[in-house]
Parts: sequence; C-alpha cells; structure tokens
Amino acid sequence: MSEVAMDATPPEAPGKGGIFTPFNIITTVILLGGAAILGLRFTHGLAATTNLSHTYPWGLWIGFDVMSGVALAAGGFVTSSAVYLFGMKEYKPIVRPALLTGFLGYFLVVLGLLADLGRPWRLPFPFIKSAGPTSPLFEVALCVALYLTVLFIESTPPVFEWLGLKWWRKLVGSMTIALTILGLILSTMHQSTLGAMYMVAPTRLHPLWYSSHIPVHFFVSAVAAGLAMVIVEGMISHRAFHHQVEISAERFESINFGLAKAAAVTLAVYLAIKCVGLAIEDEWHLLGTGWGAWFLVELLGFVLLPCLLFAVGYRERRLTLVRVAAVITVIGIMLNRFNITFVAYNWNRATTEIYVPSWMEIWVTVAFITFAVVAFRWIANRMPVMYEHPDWKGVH
Amino acid sequence: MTRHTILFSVLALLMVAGAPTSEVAADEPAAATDGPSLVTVSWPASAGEQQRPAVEFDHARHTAALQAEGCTTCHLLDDAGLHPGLAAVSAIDDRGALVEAYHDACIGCHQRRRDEGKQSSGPLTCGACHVRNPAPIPARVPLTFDLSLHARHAQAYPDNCGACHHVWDEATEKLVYRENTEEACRACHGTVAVKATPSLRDAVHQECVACHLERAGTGAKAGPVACEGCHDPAVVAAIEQLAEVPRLKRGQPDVGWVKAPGAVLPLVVFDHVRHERIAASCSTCHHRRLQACADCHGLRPAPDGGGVNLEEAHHDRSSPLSCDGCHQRTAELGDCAGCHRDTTVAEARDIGCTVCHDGPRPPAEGSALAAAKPRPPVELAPLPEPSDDLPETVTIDVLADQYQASTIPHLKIVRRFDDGIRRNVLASRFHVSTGAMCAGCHHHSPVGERPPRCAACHGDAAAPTSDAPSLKVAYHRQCLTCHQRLGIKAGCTDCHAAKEGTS
Amino acid sequence: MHTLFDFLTHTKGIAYVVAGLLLVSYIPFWRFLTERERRH
Amino acid sequence: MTVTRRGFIGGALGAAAAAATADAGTVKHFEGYPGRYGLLHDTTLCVGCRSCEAACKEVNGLPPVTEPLDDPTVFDSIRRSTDTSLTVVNRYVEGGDDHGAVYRKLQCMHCNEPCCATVCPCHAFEKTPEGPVLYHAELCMGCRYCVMACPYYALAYEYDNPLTPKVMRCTMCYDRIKEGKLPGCAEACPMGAITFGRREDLIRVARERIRKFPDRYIDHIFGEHEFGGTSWLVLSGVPFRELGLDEGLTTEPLPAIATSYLGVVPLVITIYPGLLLGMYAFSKRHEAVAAAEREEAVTKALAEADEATQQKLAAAADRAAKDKQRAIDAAVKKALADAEKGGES
Repeated sequence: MSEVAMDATPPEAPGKGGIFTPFNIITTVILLGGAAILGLRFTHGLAATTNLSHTYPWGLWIGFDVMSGVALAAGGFVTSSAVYLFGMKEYKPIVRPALLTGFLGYFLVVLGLLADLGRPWRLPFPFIKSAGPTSPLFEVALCVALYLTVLFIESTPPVFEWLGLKWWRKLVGSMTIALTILGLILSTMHQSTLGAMYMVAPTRLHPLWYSSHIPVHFFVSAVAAGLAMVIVEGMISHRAFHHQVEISAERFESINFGLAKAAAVTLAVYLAIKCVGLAIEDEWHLLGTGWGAWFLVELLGFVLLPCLLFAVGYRERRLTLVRVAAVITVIGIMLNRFNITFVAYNWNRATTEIYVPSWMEIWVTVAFITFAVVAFRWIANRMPVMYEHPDWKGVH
Repeated sequence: MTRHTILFSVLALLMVAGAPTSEVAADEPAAATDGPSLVTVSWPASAGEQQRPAVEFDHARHTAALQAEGCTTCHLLDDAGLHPGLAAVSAIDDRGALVEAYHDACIGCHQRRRDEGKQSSGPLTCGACHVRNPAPIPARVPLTFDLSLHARHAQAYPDNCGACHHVWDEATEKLVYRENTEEACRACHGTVAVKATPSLRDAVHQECVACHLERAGTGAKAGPVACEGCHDPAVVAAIEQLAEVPRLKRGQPDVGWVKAPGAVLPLVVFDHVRHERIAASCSTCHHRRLQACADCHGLRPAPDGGGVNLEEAHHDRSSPLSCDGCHQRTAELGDCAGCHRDTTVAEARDIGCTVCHDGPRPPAEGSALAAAKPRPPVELAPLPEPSDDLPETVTIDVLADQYQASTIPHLKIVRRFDDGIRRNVLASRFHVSTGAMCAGCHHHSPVGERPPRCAACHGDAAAPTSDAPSLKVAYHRQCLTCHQRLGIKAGCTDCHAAKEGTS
Repeated sequence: MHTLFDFLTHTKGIAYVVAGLLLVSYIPFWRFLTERERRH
Repeated sequence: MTVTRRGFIGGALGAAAAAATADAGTVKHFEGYPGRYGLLHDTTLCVGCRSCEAACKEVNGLPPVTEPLDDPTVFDSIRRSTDTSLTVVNRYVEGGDDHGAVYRKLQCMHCNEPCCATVCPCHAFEKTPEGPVLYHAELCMGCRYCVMACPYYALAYEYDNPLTPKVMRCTMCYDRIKEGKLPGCAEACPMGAITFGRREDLIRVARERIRKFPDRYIDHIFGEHEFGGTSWLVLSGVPFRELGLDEGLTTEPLPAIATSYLGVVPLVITIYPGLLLGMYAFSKRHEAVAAAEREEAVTKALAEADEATQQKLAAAADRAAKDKQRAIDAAVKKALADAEKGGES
C-alpha cells in the first residue's frame, strides 16, 4: 500500500481559502454563459449563434480554437523533444507545465471543433464509417486524435505520482522516449497539414498569404508560437504557483533566456521563409497595395519585431523584454491564423459580405479558455507539476 | 546598450517604418489621348527620353487669352499657311536647345504677363505643366469632311477648286492646280511628314485654319479657328448639313461597268450617281485615291493593293469598303436588323451571284462593249391576299403549359417588313422575290412555298449534336432575338397571357 | 511572361538570391545574439 | 501566379529533418469518365427571365422563388446560391441602347476533378460516371471544408438546421438524368441558353457557335480547362472576368494542388523515427562521451592529486630524515664536546 509521503502535498497557497473568491465567481459566470450559448447552438443551429455564412463557412471557432489553439499548444512537443530527444536537461522543470498546457490546449481544440461541427456526434465517422484520405482535414483529424492521446499519456505521470501508483508511473516513465518521438511526428504532420488545408483555395486566399509553402510556414510559426506560449505560461504560472516552485529564480530566468534564444532563431527562420515565399511567387508588387500594408503589419510588426526583441532581451538578459516579445508572438500567431481563416480569405469578394465574429462566438471561445485555465489550476494545485515529487526526484 | 544593439534596433525601426510607406510608383501610360482643345506638346523622338511627362497644352484657353495678339504670337503664318507647331522651336532638334526654347517661349511669356500685371497668366513651376497623371481628357473627334461640308465650301469658292486642291509639280517644285486631279488630302498627306510633304495634321491646319483666319480677318463668314470647332463632338454634330447636296462633278461616270481586267463572269453595272447620294464622302469607297478599285486590286493579290485581290475588295463582308461589306452594314440598320444582324441569314452564297452579275459577258479582245445603263427599278410582286397560306394571325398553342396560347399578328409583321423592303432599292433588288423575306423566320426552308411548321424540325429536346434547339426554344429564340434587335417589347405576358392560376 | 518556364526562371533566380542573402545575414544575427556568451 | 505542384518543396521539421521534394501527384493524366453529361450556358442568349430558378426550386422541392420573376430590381445586387435556392441568375452588364444586358446563371459547375470531393474527410462526395458530383448527407459530419474550398462559391450550408444540417448544392438533377429527362433548368429555359448533352458534344457545339458568330462570342469556352475542366461550360460575349468568372488561375486540377503536400506525410512517418532515434542516440552518446570525459578528467585529476600528495609525502619524508640527521649530528657533536670537556676537567 503506498502511503503518501507527508511532504508530498504541495504547500498550501497563502490566503486562498473559501469558495467565493473573485476568480471562482468570474469563471463560473463565463462557463455558465458559454454552456447556455452552446445549448442555444445545438437547439437552434449555427445560424442563431454565429455570423457564419455560405461565403465564410469557417469563423472564430475554427480560426482561433483550431488554427491558433493547435499552434499555441505546440509548446508541449517542442520542450519535450528538446529535453528528452536532444538532451537539453536544463529545461526539464518546464516540461511538465508545457505538456499540461499542450494537453489542455488540444482539449480546447477538440471543444472548438465539437462546437463548430454541424453534426459533432459524427466526429469519428472519418475513421470508422467512411474515410476521405485525400483530404488534408482527414490527416489533421487523425493526428489530432492520436496526439491528444499521446499528450494525455504524457501528462499522466503527475497524476500517478499524486495517486502514488508507482507501477503505472514506472510504466509511463519507460515509454517517455517513444511517446516523445510519436508526439513529434504527429505534431509535425498536423501542424503543417493545417496549413496545407488552405492550399485548395488559391483564388480565395490572398496571394500574399497563399503560398505553395503554407505547410512549412504553419509548422515553423507553430514552433515559434509554442516557445512563446511556454514563456507566457511560465510567467503566469510562476506568479500564480510561486509557493510551489522549487527551482531558483535565477535558474528559471536562464530557462526563459534559453527559450528566448530559440524563439529568436525560429522567428528569424520564419521571416526568412516568408521572404523566400514572396520571391518564389513574385509578389513584390503586391506589397504596395492595401493588402500589402496589412501583410507588412503582420510580418514586420508581429514577426520581425518580436524576433529583435527576443534577440536584444536574450543578449542584454532583460526578462521583461523577453516576456513582451513572447506576448507579441502569441498575438502575432493569432493574427496570422485569423488573417488566413477569414480576413484575407475571400479577399476579392464584395466587401458587403465581410465576416465579423458574433459576441456569442467570442463568449464561447473565452469560456473554453477559462475552462482550460481552471483545469490547469486545479491540476497544478494538487499534482506535482510545478515541482518534482520527492519520491521521483531525478527519475526519468 | 552597446553600439551593436543601437545600430540593430535603428535598422529594425527603419524597416518597420519604411516598408509600408515605400512608394511603389505604378507607371501609368504618359498622357491620355488629346482632348478637342488639349494638345500634347510634341517632343521629337530624336531628342531622346523625356524625364517628365509630356505637357498638356490647353490651346483653347490660350486662344481666348491671346485674342488680341492673334495666332502669330506662337505660330508662324506665311504664304504657305499657318504652321501648326510652335514657331520658336520649329527648327531645333538638339535636346538642350529644344528644352531651352520651349521654356523660354512658355515660361517667358507667362512671366512677362505676370510682370505686366495681366489678370490671367500661366503656371511657372515644373509640376504645374508636367502633370504626373493628368485628369481624363474629354473625347476628341476627327472631323469628317463629308459631301455636304464640301458643297458648302464649293459654294463659297464657286469653280475655284484650286483654293484647296493642289498637285506637286516635280519640274517647278511648286504646288499647282490641275483640273480633274483633285483628291482627298489623305491621298498624299500621311500621318507623318515625308520630306517636303507635311503630315495630314499639319497640312490640314495650315490650309484650313489659315484660310478661316484670313476670312475672319476680313469679316466674311468663316469656318472655326479654335480646336473645338472641328474636334469637339458636340460642335461637330451641330455643323449645318445642306438639305440638297449638289452632285460633286469630278469627271466620274454616272454609271459604268465595274472594271475587272481578266475576269470572265458577266459584268456588273455600277450606278455611281445613286451610290454618291448614299456615301458620306468619296473617301468612303475611294479609301486611297480617287481611282477604280481595279487600278490597285488585281485578280492576284499585289503589294500596292495591300495584298487584297479584286474578289476580296468587292466581296469581303468584314470590310466597310467592299460592296458586300457595305451592303451587309446597311442591312443591319432599322427593321432589317431583325434578320440580318448577327445572324447567318442572307449569306452571300444563298443570294446567288446573278443579282449583281447580270450584265453581258466581257467581250472578246478589241470588240466594243455596250454602254452601261442603270438597272430598271425592281417591281416586287404585290403581297398575296390573306389566305391560309398567308394567315392573318397564327395561334401557337402546341406547348401551352405555364402560359396560355400565343397569337401572332402574322400579317401585320409581314406587311411591316414588306413595305420596308419595297421602299428600299437595295432590299428590293437583293430580295428578288416578295417571298424572300419569309425565310427570315421560316429559315432553312425553300423560299416562296408554304413553309413547314416549326414543330416539323424542332422536337421536344434539343438535338445536341446538330445544335438544333427544342420547339419551345426555337419559338422564343426566333421571336425574342428579333424583338430585341428592333427594340420591340418582349416580356413574357406581352406575347402570351399568364395561365389564370399562376402569378 | 508568357511561359511557365520564363516565370520559374525569373522567380527561382530571385528566390536563390534572397535565400542566399538571408543565410548570410544569419551570421551577424547569430553573432549579435551570442556576443554576451562569447565575452565570458 | 501559377501554382505549380511540381514547384512545391515539402519541408519537414527544421534543418535536421529530411526535406523531401513532394511530388505527391502522380505523373499520370486523367481524362475523366467518357461520355459524361454537361451543360452549355450561352450568356449571349440568356434574357434573365429566371424560369430556370423557378424550375430548379420546383424540381428539388424547395421553397418557391421569393422575388417574382418579372421583378427587375432583383438584379440590382449580385446574389449567390444559398441553401434554399441552388441556382440564381445575376445581371453582370447593364443593358444599353447598342447592347443588351448580360446575365449569367450561377450553380455548382460539377468539376471534372471536384475539389469539394477531395477535401471531404468523410468521403461524402462522389463524381458519378454520368457527370454530376453527388453529395451523401448520411456521411457528412458538417465540417464545411467543401463550402470553404469551392472556387466558384457554389456550395451552401443549412446553418439554421441544428440536428440534420446538410450541404445544399445543384445535383444536375441526377435522378432526372437517370430517367433520361433533361435537368429542370435546361428544360425550362425558353431561349436555349442552357443546353444539356454530352460534354464533348457541347464543346463541339460551342466551338461551332464561336466559328459561326466570331464577333458575338469571346473565343474561349470557360470550363473547358479551368481547374481541370468543369461539366458546366460557359460562352460569353463579354470578358469572363466581368461575369465573375476569372479565367481561372491555373488549369491544374485543384485536388492535385490540395493533396500535393500530403505526399510528405508518409515520408515524415517513415523518416522521423530513424532520424529522431539517431538524434536521441547521438545525444545519449554525446552524454556518454561527456560523462566518460568527465570520468577520465576526474581520474586524471585524482592521479595528479595522488602524485602531488606522493611528492609532498616524499618531500616531507626527506625533510624529516634531514632534520633527524641534523639532530643526530648535533647530538653527536654535543656528546663529543662533552667528552673533550670531561677529559680536560
């Protein structure tokens, strides 16, 4: 019978007692609102709750939850592959929170998909009833489903440690390398195939955003967004769970600077392949147009700028600069995915049919994010995510 | 912050700020076409590339402003007439001197007027004249010097054709007048000056504008002097047309055989007098010189005939100069458009050659040929009395489904086309028989006999391979296209009343 | 530009130049990034 | 901008991964089902009477036309097909005194290589040998990727239907065709602006019309090659761009472009494990080598340390021996001195 070592439970966060804290109240209000809207969505259809139209079949739920959510949850595979495959042991402490964010991120993606699908109960159809292998979406669905299970297994160690199930914990421990490799394969594929989904519409997506290299653009920007998300998530959880964090502030900073360096390099690579993309499709003249200006805002304002901020922040060891850059990168990835999903999409249609997300769509998306945050907080408060469980110190 | 970082961030900011505002100058074509009174200041190609866009010179404002000083302030007026170019730059082709001359002339004059305190003066800055993308210029119409205008000029200078027409005498190297050699200006004056012969544009301005100026000077009634007079569409349309245009005698035959040396078909009579009354000016047919077609267009295509042989010159339907082409254009006007416009009705092949080739065979070498006489007018047989062959009305109820049956005022239509054809000489001659017009609607069936019903050929569904439409489509397409061409109403309920129940 | 061949030769040419420049410009970027480490 | 499948380079993860030139599409060329049906839409004959709209709604059992057929104001805006009206007629050029108005009918073009079918993850679309592209609502999960992909904006979706939403589009009256009848719109059109027949016959008829009336038509049959060719062919007197149909970006079928990246997927699956295990092994070996070096350094250090301590010991021993020796000498000297003093006293 495994007894739980007394000091295994995390020290209680000071002054957080009681149910009716402002955090709990706000989250319950958001979640209930979200549930109500979803109820309306499933009784009166998508027309009643969204501004989707025949010309804009995909809106915020696909644009944010699926497209941006997947990219922001890329922190999981980036950090786990860095630590376990490429032997960068110094980043070990942030692997677990990153994996947990990844898992909850992908859960949010599936929630978004379920809300947006016409008949969500038929989600398993492509695998069990009739598969459409020619479709990029088929490949994305397959990889997201598999990767969700991989992430789930990878984030079970803290749970087993919490429950003291040593045998299970050892079993999962032994599979880490295989899981990380599988996770990396699945992530590479669906991050890039998400981009490949837009290759079918060369006339509907603006030529500046459309490129035959979209999959590579999506993948590299997802890696950059993952790194940025890990930094942002570290910033928030470091403050929220300060009492649990074991590693010294100095070590935490050096981890952040390591991530900043990686993010700077990835953003530089992303900027480079975007410029090459312009050259290959010979679109220099389009930069002079209105769309060109908007493209430059996205490219220079949200890729070049954070890249330089990361570089300067890393070089001068200024943590605030790194965090500002991380936030800009996260917003940048969302902007890029929104641009591709409904801003620069149907760019040559009459401007009377522009798609603007309805407040209900925004509310549901916020509700999904809140659900993820609440889950993260619930898990981190109980399980050894922020710190290493004493019995399993230094174990794989 | 080391030197490196400052340099790097400055560079980044520059890129961020600089990029969106990078002015990508879209290079539109320099100047649009000249307006009626806007003249693009000419710049000889020999003087090299222009660094700034060409100047749009508003001739009308200048003539208004310089009313008192007269045209000689800019133009050279001598016995040869009024030279259109700016006198100050006419002899210069060196680049620097040309720029200097233009600027002295224009800016100098504007500066002088400003100094003298005149109320209106021209701009002095470069951008004001060399406008990067000038405003769109109103349409400009080339003047057509038609027979009526020619007749009015002839009345002003009775039997003094030498006032305008001249011939270049090689020997004396002077312009002299010779009887019966009058040609259109375009005969000798091309678009570009060739040695001593000025271009058409310069020649016309020298002759006409100078003469109008002179007469205006003496107070006599004179033609327009400003650009709009001849080039503004509204003004040109308002030029007075003579009611009765006297015939312009220039030694042309009244009627004659169409000359076609080497041809064997029966000869064609050409009624020159009748055609003169229809054509706008001699150049309508004599598009190069006032000669017979056969002089340039031989049986074999020859370079001086522009590679067009005689057969094409007479029969090419796509050219407005050929007989067939001109007949086809006239057949697309008014009521005739119903059958003739944009359709393959009345192809040259169907009419048959004898309508025109009704003369004798070309005589053997040397023997005399009877004088050509104008063809007697064609008397078409009168319309037969209405009978079941020519019903008063025709009711089509074969397909009545969403709409009630449709009754067609058959006789009314036939009469409208018939008297239109009788009044028109061309139509009555080419229709040859009264029944020919029936082929307009009753197509692909023998002329004259009682035509078969539409349903005979058109079935329920279209025959996709032969592109023959279904019966419903046949009715609609045949009637509606004609109605649209003639501008007659073609709404659904205009032809057949709606079924009681439906909307 | 009337043939795919012309278009590809034109764009691929520029693309190589741009990629080359980006690769070369990567060196100063990396040196700028890691200058502090090399100073220790 | 031509999107060329061959030009695409599928790159995988960063520098280390294998960047495979994805030529997913095969080099084969497909002509489609022989003898398949199509429709020829001659916009120079269409007079905008919209009988096709009414007929389509009636044949498909859809709610009747909302705007009355003879109401011209319906043409003031460009409409699109919706889930209740699968086809609409738009006026693209105002009628003038010297030219008539130009109308065009919009509906699904039933492409030879349908991209809607290609992108459907549930394989709910099917290109039938007869020509029409059919949709099977019983397989559809409502992801609407087809509605997003169609370059002709021809698909519509039942957003207001919560439980059984379907994609609504023209089916070329598949059942009527099977019975040998004409599609509803072709049968209803009074001007023969819509002709139904086998696609190759229609192309021949269209070319014949262009040859017979050179100045009535633009010498181009839209739909012959655009995006791999469509069953609906359009003839026009005005440039197609004015009819909302740009001549298409490429004659490359969209499915080829859409799936060109998927060729990389099997490569990623096969190459990655080896590559990553190699990386893992490399980093493991790297660690082992590092550990070994550390080990060796430590032993060396120890060895040096031992040596140093030996030397120190030896030195100390010598010193001790010398001291002892000195002490002995001193003692002997002192003893000798004592003996001399003893002898003297």
